[in-house]
Amino acid sequence: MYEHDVIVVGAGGAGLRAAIAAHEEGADVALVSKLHPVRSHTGAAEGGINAALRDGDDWTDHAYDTMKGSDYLGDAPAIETLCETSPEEVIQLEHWGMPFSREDDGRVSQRPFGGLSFPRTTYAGAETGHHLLHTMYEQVVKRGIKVYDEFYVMDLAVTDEADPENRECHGCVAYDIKNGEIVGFRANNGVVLATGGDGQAFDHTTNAVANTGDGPAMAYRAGVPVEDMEFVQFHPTTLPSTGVLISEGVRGEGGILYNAEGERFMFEYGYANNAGELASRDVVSRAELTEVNEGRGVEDEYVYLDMRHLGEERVLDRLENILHLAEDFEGVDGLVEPMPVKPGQHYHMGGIEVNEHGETCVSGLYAAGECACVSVHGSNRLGGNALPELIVFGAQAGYHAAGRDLGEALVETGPSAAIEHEDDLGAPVEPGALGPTDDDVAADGGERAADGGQLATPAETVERTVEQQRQRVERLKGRDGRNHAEIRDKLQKAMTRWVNVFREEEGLKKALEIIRECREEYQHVAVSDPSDTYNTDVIHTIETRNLIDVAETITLGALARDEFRGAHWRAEHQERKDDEWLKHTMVQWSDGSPELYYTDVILEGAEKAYEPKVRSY
Amino acid sequence: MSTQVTEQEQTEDPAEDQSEHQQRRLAEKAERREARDRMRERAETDLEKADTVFDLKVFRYDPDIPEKEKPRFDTFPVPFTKGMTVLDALMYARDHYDSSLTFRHSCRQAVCGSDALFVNGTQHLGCKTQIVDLGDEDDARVPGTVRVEPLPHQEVVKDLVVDMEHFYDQMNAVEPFFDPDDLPAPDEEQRQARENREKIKMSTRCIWCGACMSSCNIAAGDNEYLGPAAINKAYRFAMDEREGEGKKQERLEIIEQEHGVWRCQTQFSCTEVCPKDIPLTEHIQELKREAVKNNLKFW
Amino acid sequence: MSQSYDRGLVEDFGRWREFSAGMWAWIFHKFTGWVLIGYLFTHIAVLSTATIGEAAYTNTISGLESLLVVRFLEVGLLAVAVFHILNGLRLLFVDLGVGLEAQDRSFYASLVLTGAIVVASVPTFLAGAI
Amino acid sequence: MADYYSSFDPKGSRWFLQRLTAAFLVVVLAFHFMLLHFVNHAADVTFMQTHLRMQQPGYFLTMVAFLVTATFHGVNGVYNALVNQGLDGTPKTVVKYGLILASVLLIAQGIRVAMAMAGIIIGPAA
Ligand SMILES: Cc1cc2nc3c(=O)[nH]c(=O)nc-3n(C[C@H](O)[C@H](O)[C@H](O)COP(=O)(O)OP(=O)(O)OC[C@H]3O[C@@H](n4cnc5c(N)ncnc54)[C@H](O)[C@@H]3O)c2cc1C
Ligand code: HEM
Ligand code: SF4
Ligand code: F3S
Ligand code: FES
Repeated sequence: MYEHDVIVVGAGGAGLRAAIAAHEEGADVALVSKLHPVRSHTGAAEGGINAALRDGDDWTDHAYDTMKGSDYLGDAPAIETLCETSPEEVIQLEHWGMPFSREDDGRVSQRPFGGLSFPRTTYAGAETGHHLLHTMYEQVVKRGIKVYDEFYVMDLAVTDEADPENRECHGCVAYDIKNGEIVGFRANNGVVLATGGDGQAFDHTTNAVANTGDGPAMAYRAGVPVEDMEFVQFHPTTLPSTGVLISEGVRGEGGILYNAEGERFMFEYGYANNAGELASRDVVSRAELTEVNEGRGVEDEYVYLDMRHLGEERVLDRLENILHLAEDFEGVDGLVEPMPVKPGQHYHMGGIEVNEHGETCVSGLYAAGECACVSVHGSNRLGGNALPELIVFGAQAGYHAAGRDLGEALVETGPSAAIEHEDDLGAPVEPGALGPTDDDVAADGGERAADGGQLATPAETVERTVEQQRQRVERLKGRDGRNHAEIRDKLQKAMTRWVNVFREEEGLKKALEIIRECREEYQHVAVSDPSDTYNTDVIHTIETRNLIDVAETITLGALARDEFRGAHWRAEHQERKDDEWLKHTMVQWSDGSPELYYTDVILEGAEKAYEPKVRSY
Repeated sequence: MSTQVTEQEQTEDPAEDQSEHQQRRLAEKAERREARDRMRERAETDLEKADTVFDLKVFRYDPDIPEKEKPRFDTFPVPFTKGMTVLDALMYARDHYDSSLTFRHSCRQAVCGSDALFVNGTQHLGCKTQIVDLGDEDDARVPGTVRVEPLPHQEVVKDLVVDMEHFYDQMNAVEPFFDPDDLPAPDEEQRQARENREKIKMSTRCIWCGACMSSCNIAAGDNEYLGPAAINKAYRFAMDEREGEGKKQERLEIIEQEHGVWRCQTQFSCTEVCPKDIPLTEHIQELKREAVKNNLKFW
Repeated sequence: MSQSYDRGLVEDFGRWREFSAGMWAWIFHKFTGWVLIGYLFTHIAVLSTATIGEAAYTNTISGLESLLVVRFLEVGLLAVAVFHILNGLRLLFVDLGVGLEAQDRSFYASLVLTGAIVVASVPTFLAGAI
Repeated sequence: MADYYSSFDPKGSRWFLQRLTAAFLVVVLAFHFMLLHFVNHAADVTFMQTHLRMQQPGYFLTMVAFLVTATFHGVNGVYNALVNQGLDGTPKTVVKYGLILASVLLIAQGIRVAMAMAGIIIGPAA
């Protein structure tokens, strides 16, 4: 067993920042990540980091924009922390050497971004995330912070009190990918989850193959509620075969969308008579899918994004990168043919419920980054707001876990914050764990031993979890059964079909049924590669289980919320219902039978109170 | 739940347990067979439907498994679809034929640097390499066979996975972090001229894929040679004017050590294979000149 | 290669190694360099006959030159020297950071030029020997 | 990685000299080839001609410089090539001094020959 003060799970932007913060605070910190840090998906971010740095701009304006963008589902204390701290975090990055793009006077450049009232998005070319990730990893190297790379965290070592708010997290258990050993990590002060996105719940996503929602799934099963899971952002222009993102810049420069009939459908069918192709992400995504669903899609799958008319010179000058992407990942030359595009999952607003210090309701367990939901994005994330979230809340979580006093948190966490419980969701099948089975339980992810928190020492808690996970892997490898890939495929297809941009009650129910089937099939899953060396079959199989849990919470939330807010669109409910729905959806595992409840949205900030208004740009 | 399970098990007498166990094993076996058949069927229908099929010839090796202890090649027929990359083909083979086929991958968009592979005899990122680009221009766009091997000159862990530790060590040897002589106040940015950022821009693009190192004959022969990626990393900082003269001096000393820049024989293969188009040789050469200039000062 | 670690059986197994222009240039340059330094030693040895005496020197030279093999060897030496010079110039430019984008083309150019010069000088070299 | 900070050749001076000598050699070697293969055919070379050329101090000095630079360039090249191939430790030291010795002998002998040619020292048989 390894022992450290603070264990950070995940080494993307959020994890690295948390580790550095904990280290600054004097803690002995270690990063545990299934990928080497520089392979994390933060590296894929292109656009930029929002920070109110300049005269004429103010962090309160940034906060206002963010709240408006969230469609009034963000929590004001969190949003204010984000916007107030972002400038100093950005300057910190600059001091760490991040190669930002520069103005003539040598200062960091900023550009305008959708939904912002001031050009406050700092950037480093079209590869901001890459530079952010590498810059922070460099600082980790400089500080000599211990990194356990290629260690797959399978479960958290959490005690077993009946009430999750009394539980304690003492560490985690990881699978050493190099040699198949299962090792315990004991954390004296805290565990920070920073496992990133979960786009792999969908079959078409801009997310990495490694973005499988392990963090939310593990925390969820440990009793931590997941918040606002129904809010998933879809990007309208991604390449069909890989999901690689084609930046909004193409439409910004005048790119045109056509359907299979060659019609400019944004106008032709009246999706957005004014803005046309430049309407907001959700509108364009929905328009594209409508075209495809009504039979006007190319190969029943995608539409065309055409930039040929912009002329070679202009394209080469401003959109060169796009030409490379289309060529490398789709085999299409954007100068001679239109590029195929379709909407793809892009970002998950929901996640592990935390307060503005990154704490969950389980003591010693923290979360930060895309896997968490501090609720700054509410129902819709503004471009350029995820990266500041990583550094701001990553740092908060790191400091707090290492013992810095950050004062009283204003956001409440845990089931005790519930204002109302959902009793009749009308789910067609019972969600959650399957009934008692034999030792397959171990293979399925293990259950908390019901000792009611009796275990004497934290070390024993970790040991016990190690043992459970060892059995789980043995069982998966020892038996014959199905390949997880099939189940994953089925799950992803169902999510994309029914829980995508368009959500109808019937479809969501259908999805829940399929998810249930996937759960059942998963009971018979097996790993066919017997090797102890670099066994990715084991890892992918476990990830699939996590995806099932995450997909279910997304669908449950989507079914519960019968309104149209931000990224969440419901066929039967076409308006935002502030009277009824100004609240967060929470799903809590409750030892296998998910419970849905709601908590208040906090619109009351330290600076000002935010009044919900119609969101129009 | 788990307590219930143990209760259940306790009530069963051993004989019954035995047969039940066996039954379950059999059921599992049948299921497995079924699953395998289904997988094969899926692949077969795909193959029938496809206009073009090519052979993916993949290097296999696993020190843990007796049958795979001896390196070999496996060939998987893969149905070609438009836009298919080498990584897509590998994933197809893994998900349809053999789930033990092992390779690193994550982002699928050439930013994570996980999947540098040896494809048809050159270093490529799997995700960034279109199958049609491997074809013979005049003949068929889709090649008959695509041969995929792990990066040469690195220890193979399993199948296409190589040990990257050595590469990471070399990267770490050049003090790969920003370390300025002095910093402005905490709320003030350092200034950097645009030209200076332009100068280091290409060098900051490295994604640590290791393709360059694997292609360099010198690095292959001299294990301690820092290698193009690490030298490029040193360049990135040495040329960054924000760091200051003192640190630059230190950096030049690092790259001048025994296994540093002077080892480079300008073979250019690193520059040719770099998926991020970093002019590595140029950067190495510039550092050599910089070092000579710097030393001439003291003559 | 005492320093390189033993990468075991996997390293040798079936992995193609494709040489690109720069690598060939490196190999050829090495080879020609070694030939040249070898020749330098031999050359001085031959010329050392001058310390014995005038006749010895003149006789050795013309004796050697009357052998056809020697003439051919000289052509070889020229080829080697010309390539080493041309590629050496290419390398010098590379060191100065000039023409890095054209490094493969300049290598091919060195080869072609070497060929041309050698062919053109064959008559001169073989003159009188046949 | 302990010896990363040990110094192969501080200042890369040998690298630099290799380039300098190369640049010099381009000129002299071309001159040498021209003179002895094209202007005067090697086959027709006699001691008399050589003697006449060598008597000119400019030519003599050029040839000596040619010898010295070529030796340095060639021997240094060979040494580098061996080091690049992983020559290390005692063998490296042995080779180094071996090569230095060979160079010194070569240059000494070369100069002796040149002087003989110039008629400064007359060989034993003369
Ligand atoms: C294409 C694209 C473009 C984007 N552009 C922008 C933009 O311009 N601006 C912006 O603000 N945001 C952008 N975003 C969003 C933003 O990049 C992400 O939300 C953010 O990078 C997530 O960072 P993270 O640190 O939370 O997670 P990641 O960077 O995804 O890191 C997750 C880490 O967790 C580890 N991990 C996961 N599971 C486990 C496990 N079980 N055990 C151990 N380790 C584990 C992984 O190894 C990895 O190190 C973009 C996103 C995408 C996909
Ligand atoms: C006439 C012009 C010459 C030029 C321009 C030239 C150029 C060069 C250069 C630039 C190198 C360095 C290669 C490197 O380190 O990467 C080199 C190496 C070498 N040169 Fe020359 N050279 C010339 C003549 C000679 C002569 C006359 C000899 C023989 C005496 C010679 C023998 C060598 C040797 C042995 C090497 C080392 C090869 C190796 O790397 O193994 N060169 N040459
Ligand atoms: S320099 Fe290029 S080839 Fe080398 S590791 Fe970096 S990205 Fe890969
Ligand atoms: S391939 Fe190697 S020799 Fe130099 S130019 Fe590149 S590092
Ligand atoms: S999968 Fe990330 S670089 Fe290819």
